[in-house]
Amino acid sequence: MEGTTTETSKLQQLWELTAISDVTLSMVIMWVVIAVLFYLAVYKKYEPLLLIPIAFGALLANLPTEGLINQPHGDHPGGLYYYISLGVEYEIFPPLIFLGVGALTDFGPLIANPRTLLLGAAAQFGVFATFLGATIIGFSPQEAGAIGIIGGADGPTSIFLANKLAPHLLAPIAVAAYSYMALVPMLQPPIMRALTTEEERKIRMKSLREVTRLEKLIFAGMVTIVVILLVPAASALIGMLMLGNFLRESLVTERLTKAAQNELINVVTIFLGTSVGITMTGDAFLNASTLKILGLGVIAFGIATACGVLMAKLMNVFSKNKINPLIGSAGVSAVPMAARVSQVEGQRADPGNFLLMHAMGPNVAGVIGTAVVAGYFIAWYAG
Amino acid sequence: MEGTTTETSKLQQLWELTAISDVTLSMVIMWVVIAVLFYLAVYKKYEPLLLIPIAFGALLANLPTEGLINQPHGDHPGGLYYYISLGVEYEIFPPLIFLGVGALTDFGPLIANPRTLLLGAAAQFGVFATFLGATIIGFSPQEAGAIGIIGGADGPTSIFLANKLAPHLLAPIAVAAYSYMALVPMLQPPIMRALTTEEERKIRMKSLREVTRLEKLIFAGMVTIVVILLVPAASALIGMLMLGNFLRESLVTERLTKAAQNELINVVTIFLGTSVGITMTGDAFLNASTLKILGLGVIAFGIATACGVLMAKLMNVFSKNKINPLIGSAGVSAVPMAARVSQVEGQRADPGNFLLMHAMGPNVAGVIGTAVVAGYFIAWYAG
Amino acid sequence: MEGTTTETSKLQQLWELTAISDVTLSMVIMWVVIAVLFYLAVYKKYEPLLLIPIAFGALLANLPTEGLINQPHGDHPGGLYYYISLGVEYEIFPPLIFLGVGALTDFGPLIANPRTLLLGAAAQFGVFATFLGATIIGFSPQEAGAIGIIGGADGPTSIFLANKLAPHLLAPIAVAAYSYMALVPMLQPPIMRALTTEEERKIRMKSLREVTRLEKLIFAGMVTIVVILLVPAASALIGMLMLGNFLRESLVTERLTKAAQNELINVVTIFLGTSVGITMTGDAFLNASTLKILGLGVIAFGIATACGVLMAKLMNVFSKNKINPLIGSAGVSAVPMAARVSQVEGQRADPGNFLLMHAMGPNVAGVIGTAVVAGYFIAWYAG
Amino acid sequence: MLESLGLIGTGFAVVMSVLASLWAACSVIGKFFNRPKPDSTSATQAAPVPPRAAVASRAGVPPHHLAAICAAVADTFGPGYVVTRVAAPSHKVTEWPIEGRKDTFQGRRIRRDWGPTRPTLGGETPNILRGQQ
Amino acid sequence: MLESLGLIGTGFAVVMSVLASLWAACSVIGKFFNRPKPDSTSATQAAPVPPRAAVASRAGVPPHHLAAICAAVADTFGPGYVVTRVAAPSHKVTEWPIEGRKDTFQGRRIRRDWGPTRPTLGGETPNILRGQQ
Amino acid sequence: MLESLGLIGTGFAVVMSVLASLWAACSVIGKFFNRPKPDSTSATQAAPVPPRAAVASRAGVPPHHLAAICAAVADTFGPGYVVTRVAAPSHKVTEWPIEGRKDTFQGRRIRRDWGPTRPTLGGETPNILRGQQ
Ligand code: NA
Ligand code: NA
Ligand code: NA
Repeated sequence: MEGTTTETSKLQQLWELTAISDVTLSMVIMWVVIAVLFYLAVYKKYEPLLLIPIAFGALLANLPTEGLINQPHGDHPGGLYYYISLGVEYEIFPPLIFLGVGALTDFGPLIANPRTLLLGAAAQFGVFATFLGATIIGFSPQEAGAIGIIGGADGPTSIFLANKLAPHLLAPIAVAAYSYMALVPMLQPPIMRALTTEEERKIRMKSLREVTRLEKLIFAGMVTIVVILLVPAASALIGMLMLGNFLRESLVTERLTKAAQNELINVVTIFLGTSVGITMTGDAFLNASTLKILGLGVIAFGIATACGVLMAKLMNVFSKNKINPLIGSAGVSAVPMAARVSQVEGQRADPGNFLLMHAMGPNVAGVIGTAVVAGYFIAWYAG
Repeated sequence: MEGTTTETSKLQQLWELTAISDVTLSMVIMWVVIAVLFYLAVYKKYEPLLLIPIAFGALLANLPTEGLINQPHGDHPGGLYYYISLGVEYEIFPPLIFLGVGALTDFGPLIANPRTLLLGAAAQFGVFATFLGATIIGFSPQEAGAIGIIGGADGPTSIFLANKLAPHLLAPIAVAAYSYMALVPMLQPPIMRALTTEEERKIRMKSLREVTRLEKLIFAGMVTIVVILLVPAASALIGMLMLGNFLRESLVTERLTKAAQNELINVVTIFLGTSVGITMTGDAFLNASTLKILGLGVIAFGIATACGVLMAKLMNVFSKNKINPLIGSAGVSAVPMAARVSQVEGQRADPGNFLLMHAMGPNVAGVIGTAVVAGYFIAWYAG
Repeated sequence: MEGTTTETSKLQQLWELTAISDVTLSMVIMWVVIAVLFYLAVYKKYEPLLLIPIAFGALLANLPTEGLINQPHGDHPGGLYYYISLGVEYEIFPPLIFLGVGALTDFGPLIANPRTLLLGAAAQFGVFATFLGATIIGFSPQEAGAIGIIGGADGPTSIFLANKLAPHLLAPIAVAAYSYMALVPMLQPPIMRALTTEEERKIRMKSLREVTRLEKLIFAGMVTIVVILLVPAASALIGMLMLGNFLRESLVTERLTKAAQNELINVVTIFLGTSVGITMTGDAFLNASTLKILGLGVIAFGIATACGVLMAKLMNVFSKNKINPLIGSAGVSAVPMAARVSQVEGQRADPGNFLLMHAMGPNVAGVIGTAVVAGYFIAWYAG
Repeated sequence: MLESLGLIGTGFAVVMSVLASLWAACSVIGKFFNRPKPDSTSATQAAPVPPRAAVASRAGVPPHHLAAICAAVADTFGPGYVVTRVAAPSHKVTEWPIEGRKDTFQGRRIRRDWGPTRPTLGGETPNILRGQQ
Repeated sequence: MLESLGLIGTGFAVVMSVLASLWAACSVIGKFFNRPKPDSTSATQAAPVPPRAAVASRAGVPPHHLAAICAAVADTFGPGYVVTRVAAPSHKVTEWPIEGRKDTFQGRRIRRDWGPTRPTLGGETPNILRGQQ
Repeated sequence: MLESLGLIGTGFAVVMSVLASLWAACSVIGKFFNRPKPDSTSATQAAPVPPRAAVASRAGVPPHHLAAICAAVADTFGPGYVVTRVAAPSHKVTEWPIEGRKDTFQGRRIRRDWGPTRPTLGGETPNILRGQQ
C-alpha cells in the first residue's frame, strides 16, 4: 500500500482483492447442478417454496464468499449464515415449521375414519427397507436411518433427523426429499395400477361423518400424549405439530393460528431452506454418496407407495367395509399431493368416485408416522 | 442389540424405548389440571390467546418428553424449549409484548382526563396489600412481590417480575394472573356495588375533549422520561410500551405499527405462553404455594378494585367535577375488560350513562402503574 | 431498611431509588437533538420508518435507564437491548433488510438499459472523495471509509460498514445517512441544473424494452456470482439482496416474497432503528466528530450527484444513443427518491418527458455499487 | 446386517403399534361422539330421507328449502344419492372485516369534512388527522 | 414485618407520586392545547348550540346537514343533549387498498389478452407473465 | 495521504470494473433475448404500425380494438407516437382472493342455518362451529 508501487503490482493487488482465483472446478460443476435445481423449482414447480431457497443457498455455498459462513473468532463476529444456520444445528427450525403445518392441517378425515392410520403406518415400511438397502451398500447405520427417512416424504422431519444422525449428508437428503415429494404424481401411479385390480380401484367408500371441535381437540391432545409416551424422542416434532393443530381447532385463537400459518412458517422457511442449501458445497455433494442417496430415495418412495396399497388390500381381507386401495399410497404423506394422486387415479377408473377426503386420512397419518419413525431412530442411535 | 436376543428381551427392549414407565402420579394429576385450563380457555374463553399456549406447554412439561427441554451438553444441542425459554429467562418476550400493547393502546381518554391517573395509581394498593399478606403467610419478600403483582392484572408484567424475583413460582403466578384477568367481569361487580351508592353510580361525566396527535406524541415521550427518571428499573417495560405507542400515534409508520400489533405480538405470544407453561411441572405446581397464590390472587384483585373505587370517592370530596366511582375499578388494568365492566355497571344504574371511554383512562393508567410497581420491586430486591 | 429510620432518611431513600440525580447536561442537550429528529421524522416525513425508531432509541440512551442496555453478569441476564443490539453487532440485521429490499426491487429498467450501471458506478466517486476529505481533516482511514459511505445513500449498507470499521461512529453516520436521503429533493436539483444545459435536460430517451422473467432470474444469479467473485467481502449484502430478488422474480414463491417484503423487513426495521439509536449517547454524539460527519455527508451527496451527471455527459460523447444527464444523479441510490427528482427536473424542462423508469436503472445500480464499495473497504481494512 | 434386521423389526413394530394405539383410542372416543345418532353407521346404505331431512331441518334449514334441494339433487344425479347434509355455502369470517371494525373503533383518523378519504401516492398516511395537529 | 410496611409505604408513595407527576405534567401540557378555545371547559353545561354548529360547519359539514342531525338527536334523546361534534363515519384507510395500488404499480404480471385473470386452484401464480418467458 | 489516493484509485477502479462487467454481461445476455425481434432496436424511430399491430394482435387483442386504440392515441398525442404494445390494465392477482378460496376450502366453520354470519364485537370467533361442539 505504499505510493511507490508499480503499475503491475497494483494490478496484482487488485487481483488479490478478488476471489476469482478461489473458484474451483467443483464449484463450477455445482453451478450446473444449481441451475438444474432452479429450473425444476421455477419452471417445473417442484416444491419451489423450499427448492428455491435451497438452491440459492447452494449458490452462495459454491462461491468464494467472505463473511457469510465463517465462524466468529475473537472480536470478529461470525458470518450471517453462521448465526442463521444455528436454527438448523440446534434443531429449532423444523419443529417451528411443524407448528405451522399443524396449524394448516385438518385431521378431520383421519378422525372420521381412524382405520386409515394403519395405512399411514404401513407406508413407513419404505423407510425401513431403504434403511436396510443403505446399510447393505455401505452407509453407516446412522447415515442409513437419515437416508431411509426420505421415504417418509416429509421435508422438515428429514432435515431434523439428518441433522441429528448424519449432518454431513444434510444437503443431498434434503434435496432428495423435496425433489421426490414433487415427483409423487409421476412416481406413484404406475405402482398403484400394478398392484390393484380394476374392481378394487372402483370401490366407493362411504362418506365421512362430521367431526366436532371437541373431538378434534381431544385428538390433538391424545396424539401428543400417546406418541410422546411411546416414542419420547419424537416429542419436539409431534409436540409442535399438535400445538399448531390445537390452536387451529380451538377456534378461539385466530390471531395465533394465522401467525403460525403465515408469518412464522414463511420466515422460517426462507431461513431453513437457505441454511440447508449452504451446506451443499461441491465436496459434500459431488460424490458417490449423493448419487446413491438419490437412487435410494426413489426406491424408498416406491416401496412406501406399494406398502400403503398392499396394507389397504390386507385390511380389506378382514373388514366388511372395503377400503379403496388407491388411498393407501397417500400414506407416504407428501401432503396434499399424494392424496390428489389417489383422487385422480380413482376418477380414472370411475369418474363418479371421489377419494380425495378419504385419502387425506392416510395422508396426514403419514406425517405422524414419519415423525414416529424419526423418533425411533433418534432413540436408537442418538440417545 | 445382538441377533441372538430372545423374544422376551426384545419386548423388554421395546418397552425400554417407550417412556410409559416414566409417568408419575403428579403428571397424571397435572393432566386433569391442564384439562381444566383447556376447558376454561376454549369454552369459557378465559384469555385463550395465552391460556391455551400455557396449558399446552404444561402438557408437554408433564409428559416424559425427550429433546424438548434438556440443556445442551457437549456437542448435543439443547431441547427446543431450552432455546425458546431463553426469551423469558433473558426477559426479552415481555417487553416485546409491551411493544405490541403500546401499538394497540389509545391513551387519548387518559390525556383528556389526566385526573384518572390517580385511579390507576390507587388500584396498585392491591399489589402492596397482597405483598403484605404473602409475607405474613410465609413467602419470602421476593416471592411476595412477585405474587402481589398479580393484583396489577397485567400478564406480561407479572411474568417479567416473577422471572426476576421468584422464577420457581413463574407458572402459578402466570396462571393466576391470566385466569383472574378473565374473571374480572365476575369478581368486580359485587365489590363495586357494595362500595357505591345508587346516586354515585348515576353520576354522568362530561364528554372528553379531543386529543391531538402532537399531544399524544408529547405524552408518550413524557411518560417515558418521567417514569424512567423516577423508577429506572421499569425502563424496559415502559420504554417498549411507549415506543409502540409513539409508532402508532406518529401516523407515519403504519408498516411498523402493524408489525408490532400483529406479527411481533402474535409470534411472541405463542412462544411466551408455551415457555411459561413448560415450567409448570407437577413438582412446581402441585403444592401448597400454588393454592396460596391462587387465594392471594383473588384478594389482590378485590383490594385493587376496592381501592380504585374508594380513590374515586375520595377525589369527589375535593373536586367540583364529580367522577363516577364505577370507573375507579378499571384502574386494575385488565384492558379492556375492566373498562367494559364499568360501562355495564353504569348502564345498570342509568341506561343513558356511557362510561366506557371515561373508564379507559384509569384502565390504561393501570398498565403504567403496574409497570411502575414492578420497577419499584426490582429496584428494591433485584438491584 | 430498618423500621427505625427517620422521616428524613426515608425521603433520602426514596430519592435514591430515583435516577434524577443521574441526569447529566449532555442528556438534556440530547433531548433537544432528539426532539428535532422527532420533528423531522413526524412532521417533515424524513424517512420516518427509520428516524423514529432511531430517535426513540436515542431517547432511551439518554435517560438513566436500568436493565435496558447492561451486559449480563453472573446469573443476571443482560438488558433487552444488550440482546437486540447483537443483531447489529453480529451484522445480521442489515443483510435481512437487504433481503426485503431485494424482494421489493424491480431490476427490470436496469436490465433493459444496462449502460446505466456506469451511472450507478460513477456516483460512488462521492464516497471516495468524502473518504479523502475525512482523512485530511483528521479521521482515521477506517473512520473515513465509514463516513464516506454516507454518500452512497444506502442506510443498511452504511450501518453495516460503520459497525465493522468504526462502531463508535455508528449513530452519527446512521443519522446523517437517513437524514440526507430524505433531503435528496432539496440537495440534488441545484447541482443537476448547474451541470446541465437546457438542451441536455430536454433529451428524450427511447422507451425501455420488456424484460422477461428468465432474464430477471439470470440477472439475479449473475450479479450474485460476478460481485461475489470480484468483491467477496460484499457477499452478505449482495447475497441477501439477490436472494430476495430471486424469490420475487421467480413468481412461484409468493408467500416467501410477501414475508420478506413485510413481516421480516418491518420487524427488523424496528429492532435495527432502535439498536442504532441506543448507541447515540451524549458522549458519542455531542462532539466535533458529529458536526464534521454531518458536514462531510452533505459534501458526499453533492459530489455523488455531480459525478453521476458528469458521467452521463461523458457517455453521451461516445454514444449515439443520448442519455439525459438528469438521470445520472439517480445513481446515488436513495431509492426511489432520487429517481423521482430526475423525473421532476426532466418535466420542468419538458413537460412531455418521462424519465422516471429510465432513472430507476441508475437508481438500483447505485444500491449494487454502494454494496461493492462497502465490500471493498471491508476487504482493505477489516480483513 | 442381523442387527439391522432387529432394528427394522422393532422399528416397524413400534410404528404399527403407535398408530394402532391411536386407531384404538380414536375409535373408542369416536363411539362417544357417534352415540347420539345410533343409526349413523348404516346411514348411507339405507337411511330414509325424512329423518335426515329432519336433522338438517333442526339445524336451521327450512323444510321447504330442503324439499326443493332434494328434488334438484334427485333430478341431477339420479337415484342412489341421498342428501345427508345441507348447509349454506361456508362464509368463513376472515379476520379482515373484524380487523376493519376494530380499526373503525380505534378510529385514529376521522374525516372532518364531507369529502372522500383517498389513499395517497406512495402509501403515505393521508393528512386527515383526528385533532388539529 | 416492619420492614415490609416500610417497603409498602415507600412503594405506594412512589406509585402515587409518579402517576401524580404525570397528571400534573399532562394538565400543564393540556392547558396549551386547550387554550385556543377558551370556552371549552364549560362547554357542555352551557354552550349554546349555534357556535358549536358553526364550529362543526367550519370543519366542512354543510349547515343544513347539521340542522337535520341536531333535530334527529333532539328527537331521539330528548332535551339535555348538545351536539358537540359531527363527523362522517371514520373511513380508516387500511393498508390493503394502498398495497393493492402498489402491487398494480409494480405490475409484475400483465394480462396480454382480453381474457380474465383467475386465481388457480392451489393458489399457484397464474401463468400470465409480463414477458414471453 | 498518498496511501489514501492509492486506496481511492484502486477502489474506484474496482467499482467501475465490477459494474462495467455487469453491463457487459447484461448486454450479452440481453442480445439473446432481443434476437427474436431483429427490428426492435430501431422500432421507436421508424417501425411501421401494421407489423406491431399484428404482434399485439397475436397477443390476443382483437384487431378492431387495436385500430380504435391507435386512432385515439393519434388524436390525443398527435403524430410521432407509435403504439408498440396494448395490454389490458394489469389485474394483479393478489393473495387475498386465493387465500379466501383456500379458507373456503378449509371450511372450518359452516353456517348451519340460513342466518348471516356476522363478526362479533371484540373480534371473537363467532359461535358457528362445524360440529355440534
Ligand atoms: Na410420511
Ligand atoms: Na395494572
Ligand atoms: Na448508492
